[in-house]
Amino acid sequence: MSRIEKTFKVLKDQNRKALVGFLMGGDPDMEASEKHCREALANGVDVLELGVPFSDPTADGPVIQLAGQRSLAAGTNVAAVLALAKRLRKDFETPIVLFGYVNPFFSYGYARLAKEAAAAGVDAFLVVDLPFEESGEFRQHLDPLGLDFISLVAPTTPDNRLGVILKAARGFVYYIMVKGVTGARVDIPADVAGHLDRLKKHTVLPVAAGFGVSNGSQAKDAARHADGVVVGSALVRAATEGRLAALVREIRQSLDG
Amino acid sequence: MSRIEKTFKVLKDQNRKALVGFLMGGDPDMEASEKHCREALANGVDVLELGVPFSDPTADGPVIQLAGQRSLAAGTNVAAVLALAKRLRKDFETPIVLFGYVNPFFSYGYARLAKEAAAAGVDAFLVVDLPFEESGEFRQHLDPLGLDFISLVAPTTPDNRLGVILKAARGFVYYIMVKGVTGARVDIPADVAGHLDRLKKHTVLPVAAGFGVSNGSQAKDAARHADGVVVGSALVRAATEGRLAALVREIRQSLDG
Amino acid sequence: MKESDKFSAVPDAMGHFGVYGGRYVAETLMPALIEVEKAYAAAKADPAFDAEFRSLLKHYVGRPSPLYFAPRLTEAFGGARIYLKREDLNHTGAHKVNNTLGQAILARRMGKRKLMAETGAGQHGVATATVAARFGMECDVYMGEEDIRRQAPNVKRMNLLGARVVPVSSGTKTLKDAMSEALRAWVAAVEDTFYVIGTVAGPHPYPVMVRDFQSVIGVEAREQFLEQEKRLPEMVIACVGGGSNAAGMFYPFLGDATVKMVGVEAAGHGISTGLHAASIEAGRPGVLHGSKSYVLQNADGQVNNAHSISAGLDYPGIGPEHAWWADLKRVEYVGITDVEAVAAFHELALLEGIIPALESSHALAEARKQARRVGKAGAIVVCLSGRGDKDLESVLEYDERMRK
Amino acid sequence: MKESDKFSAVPDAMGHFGVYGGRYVAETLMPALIEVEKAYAAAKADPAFDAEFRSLLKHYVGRPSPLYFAPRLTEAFGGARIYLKREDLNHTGAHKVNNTLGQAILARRMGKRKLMAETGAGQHGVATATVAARFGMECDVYMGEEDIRRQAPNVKRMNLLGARVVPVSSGTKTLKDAMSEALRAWVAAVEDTFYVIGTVAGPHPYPVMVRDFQSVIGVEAREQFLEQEKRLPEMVIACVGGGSNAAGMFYPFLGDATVKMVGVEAAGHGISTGLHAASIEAGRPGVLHGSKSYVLQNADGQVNNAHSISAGLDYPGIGPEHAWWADLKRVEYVGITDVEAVAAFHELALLEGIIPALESSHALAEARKQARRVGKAGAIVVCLSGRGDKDLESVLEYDERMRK
Ligand SMILES: Cc1ncc(COP(=O)(O)O)c(C=O)c1O
Ligand SMILES: Cc1ncc(COP(=O)(O)O)c(C=O)c1O
Repeated sequence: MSRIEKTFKVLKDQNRKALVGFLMGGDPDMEASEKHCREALANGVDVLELGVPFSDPTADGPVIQLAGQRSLAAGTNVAAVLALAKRLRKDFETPIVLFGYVNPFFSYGYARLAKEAAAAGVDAFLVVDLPFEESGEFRQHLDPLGLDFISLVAPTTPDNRLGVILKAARGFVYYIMVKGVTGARVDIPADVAGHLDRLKKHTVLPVAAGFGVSNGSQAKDAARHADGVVVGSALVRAATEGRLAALVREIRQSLDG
Repeated sequence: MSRIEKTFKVLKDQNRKALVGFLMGGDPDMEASEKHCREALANGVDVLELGVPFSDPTADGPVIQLAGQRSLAAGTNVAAVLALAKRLRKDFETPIVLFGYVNPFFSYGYARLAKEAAAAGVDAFLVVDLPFEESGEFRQHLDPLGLDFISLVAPTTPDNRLGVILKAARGFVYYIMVKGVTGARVDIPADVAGHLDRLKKHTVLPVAAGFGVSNGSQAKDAARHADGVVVGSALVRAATEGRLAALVREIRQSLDG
Repeated sequence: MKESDKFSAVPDAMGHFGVYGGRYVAETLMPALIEVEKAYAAAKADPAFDAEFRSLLKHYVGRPSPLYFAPRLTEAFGGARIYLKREDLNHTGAHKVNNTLGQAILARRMGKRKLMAETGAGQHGVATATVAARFGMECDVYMGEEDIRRQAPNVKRMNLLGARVVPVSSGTKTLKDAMSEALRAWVAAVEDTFYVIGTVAGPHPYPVMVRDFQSVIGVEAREQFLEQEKRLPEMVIACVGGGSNAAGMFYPFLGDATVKMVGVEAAGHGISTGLHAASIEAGRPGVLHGSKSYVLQNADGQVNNAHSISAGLDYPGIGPEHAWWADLKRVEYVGITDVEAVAAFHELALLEGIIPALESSHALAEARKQARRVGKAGAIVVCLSGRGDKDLESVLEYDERMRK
Repeated sequence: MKESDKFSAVPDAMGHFGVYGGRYVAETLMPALIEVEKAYAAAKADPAFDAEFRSLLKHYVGRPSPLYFAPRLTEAFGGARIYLKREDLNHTGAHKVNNTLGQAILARRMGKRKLMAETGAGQHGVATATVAARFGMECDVYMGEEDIRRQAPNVKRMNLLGARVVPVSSGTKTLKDAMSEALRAWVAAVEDTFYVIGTVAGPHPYPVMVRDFQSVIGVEAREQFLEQEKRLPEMVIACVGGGSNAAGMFYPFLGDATVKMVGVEAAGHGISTGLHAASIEAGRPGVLHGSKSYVLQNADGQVNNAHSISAGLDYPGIGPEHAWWADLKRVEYVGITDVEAVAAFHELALLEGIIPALESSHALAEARKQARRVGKAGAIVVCLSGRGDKDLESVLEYDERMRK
């Protein structure tokens, strides 16, 4: 059983929701970034999404854009994030998902990337701009090594498409709650429940809902119909402001409470 | 015999050349202008060309343009110049030619203009932008009153055209020595003699050569093949600088010497 | 004489349209004008001249310009169907080039190696500099110092095209003075230089020659309208500065008695304020820049300064043929104010995605007024004489001032 | 498979040109892209769509644009006869409007009430704002703050046309970032908004759709050349930013094996300096803004900033079909530096009286190099993709700097 499967299974057995936390690898530099990751992992993040920075993050809002820019300015690249994952893996069994845009991965070479990621203890990849139709080549390199390719589903995804995407899904499914870029929002959209129910008809995999969750009460709200929530921009901002551990604990408690 | 005829006849009998002097009527105001005219007449001008200012003097160089602007700014119009001519006529028998552009004359009305000009003691009109072809209507009003319409001839005027223009000429003929606008120039063009000889074949009228004469030696040069010279911009400038009488005397002496 | 013959019987041999027109210039220029007249008559009779002119109009200028039915403008005006004759799509952005091209070909035939022109907004200057470059001729453009300041981009264009822009500092330092200065300069350079006049004004043969070169506008518009609507329009409207786009548009329709024609002068701040450029409405016959026509002038026959937000209409005279058409009442001449023109400018941009020249906006504003009168069953053809890129600054500044 | 069939067999159903193209976007946008793809396929099959597109190209845009034989340029280049395809004469002054018009008609068919676009120099923004006004649609144009400063006149034009210019402050604040921001904004507005992409880049179906809309350039040029010279040209040259004017020009000639084709990228200060925009010459395959193609990027796959004096070429990517043509060697891609382009800019203005866009000047500079190689017996067709009024300032500033 993979780390991701195990994590969701354990949580399910405990009737708890997963907290999927995003942090940008190398933001603002590698040392601080590693500290933040360890803080997040130590305080209750169940799955770590570790961002690989990209110069043109077309699906990200200002908070993650700036995190990526800081990281790039500090010289971060794919190899450096792999190394970070490897160091984290030494001390944590938490699943690690590398999160990014396709070009740095493509540029690194899928074959080499898959091999080194597996060796570093990475569990999965989530590539924002690699939709199902274009993901075949990358998956071919991931599958044999037991690395999951996380599928994204949006409120705009129609039923027929859901079926196709979810049939090939691995690990867990990432449900994008809002039509928009990443970034903290005030309200969880009203239609989330309906979409999640619709989604559940097509998959037995756990579903994590994300985009726009910024605090404990929102997390609880979003998690109601899902198996977990993803918190990204809010964690990144909290890390910048030195209150990462506190926020992770707050969300954790809210989810568990 | 008209004043113009008489003037040229007397000069010819004396083997002297005519000095045709131009001053802008009303420049810089009517009082000063009258003083300048009297100075010019008293010091040896044989024919006075009295300028009627126009807003758009397309054949004049900067000196006469500015003179016209000063005159207009002082409120000069056709009636005022006629009145000036009338005052001058009281004390001088010198021929007076009203010199200007057609629009102020046309606007004044040719019939009224001719009548009042004759009454004021004006002898002729020289209208820069009223070439032979367009002059018929104006002439119809001038002829019965014995007012001459002075014809202009240019170095560009071809022979066949010379014939037509000069057949209708009255008083004297104004030969424009240069291709260009009014204004003092350094040299008298080399081809003047040839053009004047050509011209003489078509007319028995006296010929005055003008455009570009600014001092005594140039005047003498220009007058060699003509019956007189026209001096305009140089007089206007001299008037501005308080040396009008001196310049008129210099030219007079040079012409007579 | 048939109605239509009346209009082709003018001008007479001396360039007179009734009492208007003619040749009021210094004798030094007369032979040059006669030379241009003869050369033009010969060119007109020479199929090779026409062939070259047509070919360059097609391949260089981009003619025919479209006759565009403007559905959203029509709807907004609430009456007649509005068609726009798209001179804005010509090379250099206005109708001016039709004429400069014709004159440049003629100048080359005459063996001249240099062109000169006057310009106000710079449109005619650019169009002349353009054809001078095309034919490898030198080019001097006379432009008032005030206009050089106001129309800096067009000065840059002329320089890039290799022309020399000669600053004119006399008088009000605008178009009227630039034309006066150009006439002065021509006197001195008359032997090797062809003076390219930019509108249907000036001494004979310019008014008739420019009208002929610009007639391609009306000839095309008439054919295109017939093709699109299978009949003739009820009305044709064009703005009138010197009157070249209007003359080119109207001339081919003169014989069509059912077609009403309206020439639109710039009424500036309003006729009553004296700050306008409405020569026919508020001027009287006089002589300016070589021909007799309606002129804005004071009681003494001194020419007044014109005023219009549109630099291309900001001229105190008008072509003599227009004066004649006005007296015959074949064409009606009306005034449109700055305010009305600017409103029409915005309206066309917002409704049809076409930014018109401020000059052309005067014609559009008049079309708005006429649309209901003509009615939904009818159609109005408006000459969109140029594009408005040159006018962005003027309009934005104007809007800014109005807001205050 | 015949040579010519090879080129019409792409893209595949997923928008792939060989290994290039495709659809690399967030899942949220995938359904919208599929919707556009289906709507476009339906429109393509509908004669009414084609009829409306053709009619507006003719009456609104002013097509066909002329194919102009440039005699003085030909003489100066000393070799092949040079023909210019005059996209500069189109409404709004460049080829961009061919495409925005097509997309706007499609958007209206799809019931969208709002258009959005990215822009660099502002040409595509103006062309989109224009058609939005024409169809009464709202319009947001995303533009980098740096470009808003540099291209102020185009910002004014867009505002006058009723569009909202949205400043983009991320990254280098130029075109690349404007496009990223536009994609972000589209994610949030995807249901009522049609994203009008300005070149043959972006996710499927944009590259093929934009190429189809722009193909009118090559179709006309081919016909016009056949009519004028009774044969095909030896060479066709076009500049390549994203590659839309080039794709439109080349596509109809692909099957003509004797016609050599050259795409001209901006070599900026020179390839070796790293300050350029030559994606094919100096980039490698990668994914940017939704499709796979040649991309300027560092060793880590981070996209580099492009550099060119010409804002319209200043983009680190290129359309995927070009990448494919380059690999197949059907089209040769070369670089022209800022210096060479500016020289060609001046040369065309001075010799032919046409002020070209700086983008198009790159193609002209390449034509100068190729003219002798092709030889006097041959002919080169150059796509003059736009007019240079927008570039006066840039060129004069550049000249000023060079003089120092
Ligand atoms: C676009 C445009 N329309 C009209 C005019 C007015 O000239 P005309 O009355 O000779 O057509 C001008 C003059 O510059 C112009 O640029
Ligand atoms: C005149 C002109 N030519 C060329 C281009 C480059 O675009 P593309 O390569 O898509 O034709 C632009 C872009 O703005 C342009 O304005």
